[in-house]
Amino acid sequence: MSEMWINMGPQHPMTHGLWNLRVRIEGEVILDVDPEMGYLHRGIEKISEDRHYNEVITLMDRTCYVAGLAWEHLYMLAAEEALHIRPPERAQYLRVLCEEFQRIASHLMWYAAFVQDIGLMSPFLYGMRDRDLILDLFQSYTGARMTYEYMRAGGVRNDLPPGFTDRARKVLDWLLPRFHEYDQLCLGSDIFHKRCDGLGKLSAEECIRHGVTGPMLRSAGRKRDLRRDRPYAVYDQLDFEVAVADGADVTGRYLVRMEEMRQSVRILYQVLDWLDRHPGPVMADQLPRWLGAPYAPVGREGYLLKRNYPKGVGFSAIEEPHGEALAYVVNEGGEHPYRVKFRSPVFANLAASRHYLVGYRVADIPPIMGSVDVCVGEVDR
Amino acid sequence: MASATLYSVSYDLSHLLLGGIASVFPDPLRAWISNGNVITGLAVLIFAALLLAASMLNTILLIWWERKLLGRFMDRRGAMHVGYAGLLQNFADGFKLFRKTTVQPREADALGFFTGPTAYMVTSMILFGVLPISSGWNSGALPLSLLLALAIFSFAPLFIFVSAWSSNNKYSLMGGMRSAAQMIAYEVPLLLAVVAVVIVAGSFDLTTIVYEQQNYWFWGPLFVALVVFVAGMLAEMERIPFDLPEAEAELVEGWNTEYGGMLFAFFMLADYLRSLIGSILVVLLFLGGWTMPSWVPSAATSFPLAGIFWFMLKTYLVFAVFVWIRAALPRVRTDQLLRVGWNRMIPLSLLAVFLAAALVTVKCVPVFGCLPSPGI
Amino acid sequence: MTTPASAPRLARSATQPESFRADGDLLMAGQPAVPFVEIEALRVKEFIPAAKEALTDLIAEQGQSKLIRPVFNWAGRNSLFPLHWGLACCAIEFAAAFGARWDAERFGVVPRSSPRQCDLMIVNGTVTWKVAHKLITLYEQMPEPKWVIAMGNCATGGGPFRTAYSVVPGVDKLVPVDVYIAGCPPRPEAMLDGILRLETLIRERKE
Amino acid sequence: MQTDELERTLRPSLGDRITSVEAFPDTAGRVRFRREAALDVFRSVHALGFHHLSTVGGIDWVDHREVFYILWSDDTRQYVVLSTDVPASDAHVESATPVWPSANWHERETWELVDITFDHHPDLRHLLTPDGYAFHPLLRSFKLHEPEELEVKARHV
Repeated sequence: MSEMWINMGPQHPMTHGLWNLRVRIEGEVILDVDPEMGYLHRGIEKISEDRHYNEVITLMDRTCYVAGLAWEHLYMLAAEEALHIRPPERAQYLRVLCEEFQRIASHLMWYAAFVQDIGLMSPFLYGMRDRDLILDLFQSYTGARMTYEYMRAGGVRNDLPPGFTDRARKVLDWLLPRFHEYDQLCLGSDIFHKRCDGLGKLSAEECIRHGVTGPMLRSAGRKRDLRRDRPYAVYDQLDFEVAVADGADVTGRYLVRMEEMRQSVRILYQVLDWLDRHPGPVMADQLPRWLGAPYAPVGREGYLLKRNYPKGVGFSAIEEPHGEALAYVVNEGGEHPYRVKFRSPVFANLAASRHYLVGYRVADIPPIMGSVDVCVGEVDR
Repeated sequence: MASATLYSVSYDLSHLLLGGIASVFPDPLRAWISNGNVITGLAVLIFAALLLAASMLNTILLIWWERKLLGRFMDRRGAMHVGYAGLLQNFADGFKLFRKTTVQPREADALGFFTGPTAYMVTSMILFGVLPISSGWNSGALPLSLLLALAIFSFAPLFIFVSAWSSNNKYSLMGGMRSAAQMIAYEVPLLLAVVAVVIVAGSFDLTTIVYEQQNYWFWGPLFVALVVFVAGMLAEMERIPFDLPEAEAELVEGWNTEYGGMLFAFFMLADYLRSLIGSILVVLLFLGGWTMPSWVPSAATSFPLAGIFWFMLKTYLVFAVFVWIRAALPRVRTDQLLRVGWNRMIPLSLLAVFLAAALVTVKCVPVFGCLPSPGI
Repeated sequence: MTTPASAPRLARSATQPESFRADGDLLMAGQPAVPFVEIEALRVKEFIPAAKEALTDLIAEQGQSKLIRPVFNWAGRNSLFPLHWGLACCAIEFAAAFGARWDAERFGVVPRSSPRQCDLMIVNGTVTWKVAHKLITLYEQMPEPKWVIAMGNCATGGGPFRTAYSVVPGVDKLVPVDVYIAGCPPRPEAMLDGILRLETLIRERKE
Repeated sequence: MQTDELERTLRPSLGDRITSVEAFPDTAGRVRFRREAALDVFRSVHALGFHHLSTVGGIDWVDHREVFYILWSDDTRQYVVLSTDVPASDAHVESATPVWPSANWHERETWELVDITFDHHPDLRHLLTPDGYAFHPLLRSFKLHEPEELEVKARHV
């Protein structure tokens, strides 16, 4: 067979989203790839310039729809810095609770999609089933399954409902043995190793050259985790390990994500204990009134008060489930943020796709791209 | 067999019909109509119609069986809404596909595009003509029925490739090529595994092979052959872990990407027909067909249509194993599949043949007992 | 029914029974030949489209009959295969509806990856102008009869992104929509409800 | 690494090619440089251990535009922000891809959204917007409309 270009996408079962992977192949060997993005470009950065600070949270949930709370956290850290607000400690613990639960949910979603890519059918259902348990927990205190709008400048919207921590512990107790089952289903199978070992190799140096972060970088043995390296919120008070693997391949990424879920469970037990012992406010007191958070409606006079508010720049970086996410918020004293810039980890991971896809076979594309965990919402924004 | 055979039923029916018709005609015509050959001919036709209906019904039931089983493996329920426990779901699917417009892509080759699926379907259906279902319940007691069955079975890659190539789609083409390569690679070990059975049974006739398993079923002494046969069958049926030609993750829907409507229904039906035939062959060759071991109480084997009952039960259980494999295993890659096929399966199947030859030489195995006849 | 120029002889001769003369003098000068003489062997290239068209027409004609039509309607509404694709957030809830808890397969809803095998397009997410023409292509690739469900606020009217420069404010600007599901994103049970409503719609319209 | 330390390290080699090194929250500091010296600055900062380019972005300040680069060092575990101003009439700057290949897509995005051209970029095509899209949405002059407004406008034209 001679060379040809094939389009994998925008409607293709491999993509898990709306993007197009153009592949040049000869026979079944990949010669070149060219991802084509932008099918889900909704202009979130532009709309943010047209919204009040707390209204941007709505967009954050939809930026990465499998890790909405993590993106809320990211934006809130930057916006609070730009607005010179500091949330109370309990709110920070609640945000860590959200982020870690979201990490498990996102990784379970990844697991469900990834195993389907290599043809394993039933674990898709198992992953979705266990993810639903976490979404139930989210629903019990934020009111929604996927788009939460839970965090606010200055804290979080509401405290946990009574009995939440016990329910959460029950879910965590259920989840831990499930991870073992997942491992048995995947790592216990010879075919899984045949499909995944040594695929999609990208060494640590290459990762850094091309801006690849998150589980892909950690699977190459580099221990970079912003929760550990540059602790934000209350991560410096929590005890956990950074999951790493060697091999820099698909199996390595699988191992890293599985280990991360276990570490998240470990973090969550600590956070739940802390939350049980330390009741307190979840919103900062002296909030500027024009923020309208959490309950007061934003009136016309509120914006007048805004005039003399100090300008500022906010910068935050968190370890999102997919990697290093970064927000840059410019507060120029107006009602709306002057400029909001987000850095999506998947954006950079996808940009490097040429370096981990070329030379493999067409049949290897689904496992490799599955191990990248593409979330198009945050790539296109 | 105490009960009536399918032959006698259809023969009686034919006799009745033709006798009724003949009685209104004057003598020379009546004599011609009530001639034995004409009655036999009509009996064969009735028989074929019955067989076709039975095979279609079983295939549709098999799809239901797979959907429900897969659902249970995946912690859900499968089709529930249409009919009792979703029994009518596949009929709904079939009628719907029948009504849908068949879209022929502009650049597609019309001849291949339409004949491919039809021929695939027809060759799969013909197979039912040679497979015995119970004693006396087969259309043709051919002395070489096993060989004929496998020969027809191996037509499929040709038609798949034709339909894939003529639909003028890159994914279809890749799926078709994979399918052809895979089926050819697994044809050889499959046939060698069958050779092992034939050596022990001493016949190519499926009915004889079943009756050779009176003392012990062949799955025990010919376990290696069974493993090779099941693996080869999985590849021939294109089921996980060998479902590369329609690997959903990379090749959209594989070689039937461009097919919709009735032609897609043909593919779907033919796939499951082949699955059914694969399960039936496993039962016939290794699990004693419709016979049961002697320790089974005679009440369980002597009620009317007992042979068919046990036969269908075994077939559906074998298919359940295939579904179980589908629920539990990932898909392999083309080159790995071919490498396993040529490097592992063929030596294994040669070993199976060797073991079979040894079994025939020794004649008696301590655990299993003796062969009923001296073999070849 | 419009017949192509190359293939109509079969059809035309069948509709002209008056040219058939059965009185014995078959081949007299000036007489039209009997119809089966007129039938020439069709080439395969001509035969397949003609046969296909004749069959399709037959099915369509039969589909109008009182006996068959309810059966087709029942089959059509009970086996809706949606297109397997994910646009945005709603795609995750779309996937969750096929998960263990909601199990959309109970209603015979099985996602297919190829648009040729689908009869239902669930637009599960924000439609941008960049993907608009691909969406229309996919819709056109689906064989008739087909339906569209706009799932979620974005597909219904642009949702929170309706002011954005790149977003189509509602997928009904591109393709005809049968059922709208509200929610951002709709819960899986809302999606199942939308599918059941579409079933009701098909039953009432008697398509 | 503190801001003054950063300045002390960079100033001798770069001289007045950097205009200022100022404090920036949660980072080692913000280095403002002249755009003519972009590649020199990139190389010097890269030599300091900032091997990971997180992102490139642009801000439209109406009278001029700002390009910022956010970098991370695994040694000091700190971010640093580089930024340079370009005039709106002549918005271009040297591409960072020779130093950090990961700048590729970020620069494509900045080019199409903020209208800042990157010289010697290997592959400056549209990334998020469709090919041939004539607007630069993240400029302040680009206003968002309610879709109905657009329809009304189209009807009256």
